[in-house]
Amino acid sequence: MTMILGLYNYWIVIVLMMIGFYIIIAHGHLIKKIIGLNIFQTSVFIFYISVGKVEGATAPIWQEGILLYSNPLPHVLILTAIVVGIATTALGLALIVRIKEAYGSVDEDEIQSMDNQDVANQEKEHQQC
Amino acid sequence: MEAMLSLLSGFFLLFGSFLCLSGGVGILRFPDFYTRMHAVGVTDTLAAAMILIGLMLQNPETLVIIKLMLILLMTLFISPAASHALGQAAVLNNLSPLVDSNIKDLDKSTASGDKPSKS
Amino acid sequence: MLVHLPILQVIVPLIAAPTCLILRKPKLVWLFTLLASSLAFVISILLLQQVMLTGTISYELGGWSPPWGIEYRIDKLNAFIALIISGVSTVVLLAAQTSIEKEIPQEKQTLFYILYLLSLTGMLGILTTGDAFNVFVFLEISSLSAYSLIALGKDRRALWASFQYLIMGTIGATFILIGIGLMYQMTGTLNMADLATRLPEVAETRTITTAYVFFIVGVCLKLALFPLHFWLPNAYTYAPSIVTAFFAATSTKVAAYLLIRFTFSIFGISFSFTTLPMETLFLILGISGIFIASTVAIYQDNIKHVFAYSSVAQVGYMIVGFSLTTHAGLTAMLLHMFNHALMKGALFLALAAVVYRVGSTRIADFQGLGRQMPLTMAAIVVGGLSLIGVPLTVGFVSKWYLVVAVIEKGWWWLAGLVLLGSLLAVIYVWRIVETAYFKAPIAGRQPVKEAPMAFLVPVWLLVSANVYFGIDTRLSVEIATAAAKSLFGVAQ
Amino acid sequence: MVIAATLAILVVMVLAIIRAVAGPSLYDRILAVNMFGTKTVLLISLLGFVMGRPEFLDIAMVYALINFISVIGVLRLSDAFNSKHNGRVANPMKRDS
Amino acid sequence: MVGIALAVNQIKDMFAVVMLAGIYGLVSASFFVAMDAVDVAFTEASVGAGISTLLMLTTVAMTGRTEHEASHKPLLALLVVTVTGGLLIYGTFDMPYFGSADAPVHNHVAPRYIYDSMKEIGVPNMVTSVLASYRGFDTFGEVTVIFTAGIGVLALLSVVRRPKNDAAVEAINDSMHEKHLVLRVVIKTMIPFILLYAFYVQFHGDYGPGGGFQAGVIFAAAIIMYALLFGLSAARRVITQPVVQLLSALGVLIYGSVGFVSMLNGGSFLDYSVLSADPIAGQHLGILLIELGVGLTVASVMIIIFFSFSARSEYQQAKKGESL
Repeated sequence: MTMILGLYNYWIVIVLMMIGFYIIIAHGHLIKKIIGLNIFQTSVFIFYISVGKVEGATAPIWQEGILLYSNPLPHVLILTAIVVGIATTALGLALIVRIKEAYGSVDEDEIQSMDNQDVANQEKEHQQC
Repeated sequence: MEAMLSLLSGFFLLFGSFLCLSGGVGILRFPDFYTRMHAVGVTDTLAAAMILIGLMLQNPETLVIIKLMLILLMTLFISPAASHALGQAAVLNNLSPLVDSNIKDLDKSTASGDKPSKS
Repeated sequence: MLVHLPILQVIVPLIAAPTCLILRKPKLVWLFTLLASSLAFVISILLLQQVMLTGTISYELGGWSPPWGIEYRIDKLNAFIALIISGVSTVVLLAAQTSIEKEIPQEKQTLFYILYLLSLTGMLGILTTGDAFNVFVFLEISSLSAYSLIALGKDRRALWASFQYLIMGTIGATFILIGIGLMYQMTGTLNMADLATRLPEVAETRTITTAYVFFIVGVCLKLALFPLHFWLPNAYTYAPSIVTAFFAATSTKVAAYLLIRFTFSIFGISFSFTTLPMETLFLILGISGIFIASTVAIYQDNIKHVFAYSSVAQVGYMIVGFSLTTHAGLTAMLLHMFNHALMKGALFLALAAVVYRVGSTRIADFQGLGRQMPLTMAAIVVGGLSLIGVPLTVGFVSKWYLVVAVIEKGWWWLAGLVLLGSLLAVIYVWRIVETAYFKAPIAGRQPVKEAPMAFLVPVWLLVSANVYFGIDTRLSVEIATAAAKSLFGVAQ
Repeated sequence: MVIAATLAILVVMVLAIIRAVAGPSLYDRILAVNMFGTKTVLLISLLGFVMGRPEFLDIAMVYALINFISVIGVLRLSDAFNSKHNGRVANPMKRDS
Repeated sequence: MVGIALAVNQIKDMFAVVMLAGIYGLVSASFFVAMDAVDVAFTEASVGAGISTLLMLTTVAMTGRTEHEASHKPLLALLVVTVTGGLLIYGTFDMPYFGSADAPVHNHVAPRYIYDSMKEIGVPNMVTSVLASYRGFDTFGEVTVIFTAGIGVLALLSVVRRPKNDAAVEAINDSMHEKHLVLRVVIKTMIPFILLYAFYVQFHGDYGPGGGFQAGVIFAAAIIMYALLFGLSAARRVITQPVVQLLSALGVLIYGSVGFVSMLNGGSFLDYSVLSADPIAGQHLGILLIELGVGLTVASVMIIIFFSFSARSEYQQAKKGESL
């Protein structure tokens, strides 16, 4: 019982992570993949922050009379990680925009089949010459 | 004085919560977009104001009160503007309100507002 | 300034990158990039010298002693790999200007060099840092720039390849982040040396096992170890040629470094290989990587694809060396990292020259190139021989050490398999040689000229390095042995 | 009292999420998101008082701001979207205004 | 949150999904507040719920709204996910319990940050002192990451602007004016305050939540808001592309040069104590400068990213207009 109470927070985080992860793998829509990635990463952030929490403590901003603070280090790490996350998201979305322009689709399977088409076309071209 | 303040603050907070809840019920239970927007738009601003005032009366430091005032001001600016923009956008995109004759139309209109694209 | 060398190693290219944005003129930026990269190369030479003489160097960033502050920790292993990477980067850059001018539109060239520098920064940062979270940050710098560099390729498939790489890479990085988080949770520290001392206390816990697994899976995604290699072939094939040459020679090395660093110096051998059956798993993956990737390589029509799959196979060789968990095996792995960088750098750079002249790397377009571009094709042949492992090339040296290490362990069958893998390499290299030398040029095509000097010089620099280190093995072997020894020294 | 208000707001947030998930039209969702945003602002302010560190109202302010920006963004972009995909098909209301 | 995530999984309309993702960001930010991580909540609110939602919306608007039915079987994906999740759950069993104060995390490195940072750095916000000083190099890396992203997006999306397109775009903007009159007025009044607030966040980061990154985002948000309502070209007139690029480079350079100066003063890289005779004053100066660098880079990169996206979308529209 104590174990459940002590760890339930982590379990929820893990469930979230896995949903995000599932979205990344299972969905063909590229933007959805990026959103899944976001959810996945955010859940990892939540995990880190949970690690830094101390029961009964308060935010790590020094104030007269408060003795117990939560651990600031995970916060710092996650600040950095959030920035990394937004950077990745922005880049991924930029890629999606270009993919849409080039392929006219944002669906994984369609793009894949078009790719194979490309290869086949090249072969044909080559055989002609 | 102290008791008076806390009583007042409690009153404001409760009233704010009540408004909030009624807005929440409204957004969930009302039949179409415009009525829902009405429910939210009306209660939201006032609820926020009530709760913020209630917090101000909790007697914190000056800086905190100033910040609360700022938030209040911002809500007063933002909420109506957002509601306005939202309603306007809905009208401009032909989302028709639910009048009792056109229950059927509702499906159509929501479909037009929510139409999946072909590309 | 000598004290500051570890940090300068990373900071020089990092600061150079935004400066490029101010300089703007592509030609100027190229010179500047070249300068920064060669400076990094010089620094890495100096560092290696220093490390060989005095042992591990530690540099405290911000003046805070570890584990509170971030520490830079240079030992023989990472000094060695930093040398490889900055060296290859400099040589590749020599050819960059000519190649880029043709492959990338004018207004994006400056951005290209900036991204290139940032990517170099990221890799060097991963190598030199002694802090687990810092690894993640620099990993992201190098990968983000890598995604954009790959997407600059002309073909639209470059975009798709880059996107796939982005998804895979980010999953990998997030896994690494989870691994680091779990380690941090159990030990309360992020400093690598500190982690190494504090981990054994909690090594028995399930959490640490999970941390290790996540970290390794993340790294293997980046490493393109066999079942996780899907992103690599397309990314290498459709990226601008220079980028391919740079990444093929460097990026897997960095991931391999992370694998070694975390397995040996942080988790420790006893944990990695006795608590978990990692070596068997790696052995199986390595061997299957060699065979499957080589076989696939044989059936490819695009030479860039061929060599990309061969890269996956070469990663397999490294992993085999790694999984032996002996000193000799590790030496072989390090040597192979060094040698593979040399040969793949040379090969892909030569391909860049072909792209410059012919505009394609399909195997059919190679017909008759043996006579039209003799020097370039000769370079490809030497590189290919090295890939096979013919004596007098570097490929032979590392294969030799690998086989010796395997036999030392008494696994004769494995030695046989390694040699068999080389036979597969013979087949795909031979296909290229055959088309280039023994088939008549395509009728009706304008005869192409030999590649310009800007390509030939760096290509032949790398090729001669291939031959030189194949004959005079003292330097590379000495360093690799010392690095391997120091790793086992730390671990035991 | 503060805690009671917090609870009430939490309940409302759940209601808003239900509406956001259920839709049906795009504007319903935007409305729900907007409402959710304002409620979050209030929640954060209240949380500051619950935890006894009311200095953190800065965050609430940022929320209010960001919420507004995202609503504007959604509207603006959904407009662009609709006009793009409904093409130049006559849209009388739009012409009038 | 689980509910939202599941809904994201199910719903096919991308607009709805993006908005739910925005809510997800808000919820997680509230969670961060409850977990005492105010700085993180600050950032997550402005990034997860604000900027990234906006970017996603722009992308959705450019790529279309619906998702096709998944054709391939998600069984394999489910398997992978279950294995990973199972492994993670397995890993949790030996974890120290949530919130317990005697976990190793709280006893090894952290106490120095908590109890000595006031003495050593003199900044009440421990997150700021760890971020900017103890682990200042990580933050340098972070700035570089964001700079990389800016350059990457620029490399991917930048378009050569043709004057012909401008006219068409201008026309669209004019038609917008009447429609958005109310919003325009509201926003025009608000923008100065938002900018002021951004500066407050920037320089108050030592004492409360906030700092360069958050301030940069807020600053960028104000500009983005302006661009949304007054059209891109109007915003571009206020802040031109070369200037933003220059500023983003400048931010990184400021950060780097602080490091170099401390190196020249005899300390190691980013050792602020040597910047001034009094170490504490030196730390203050250093933190101030690097936060400035962070703020500059973040704001300008966010603006670059957003401008690139919307310029691309205008470019697409103009192209479509030509072809019609």
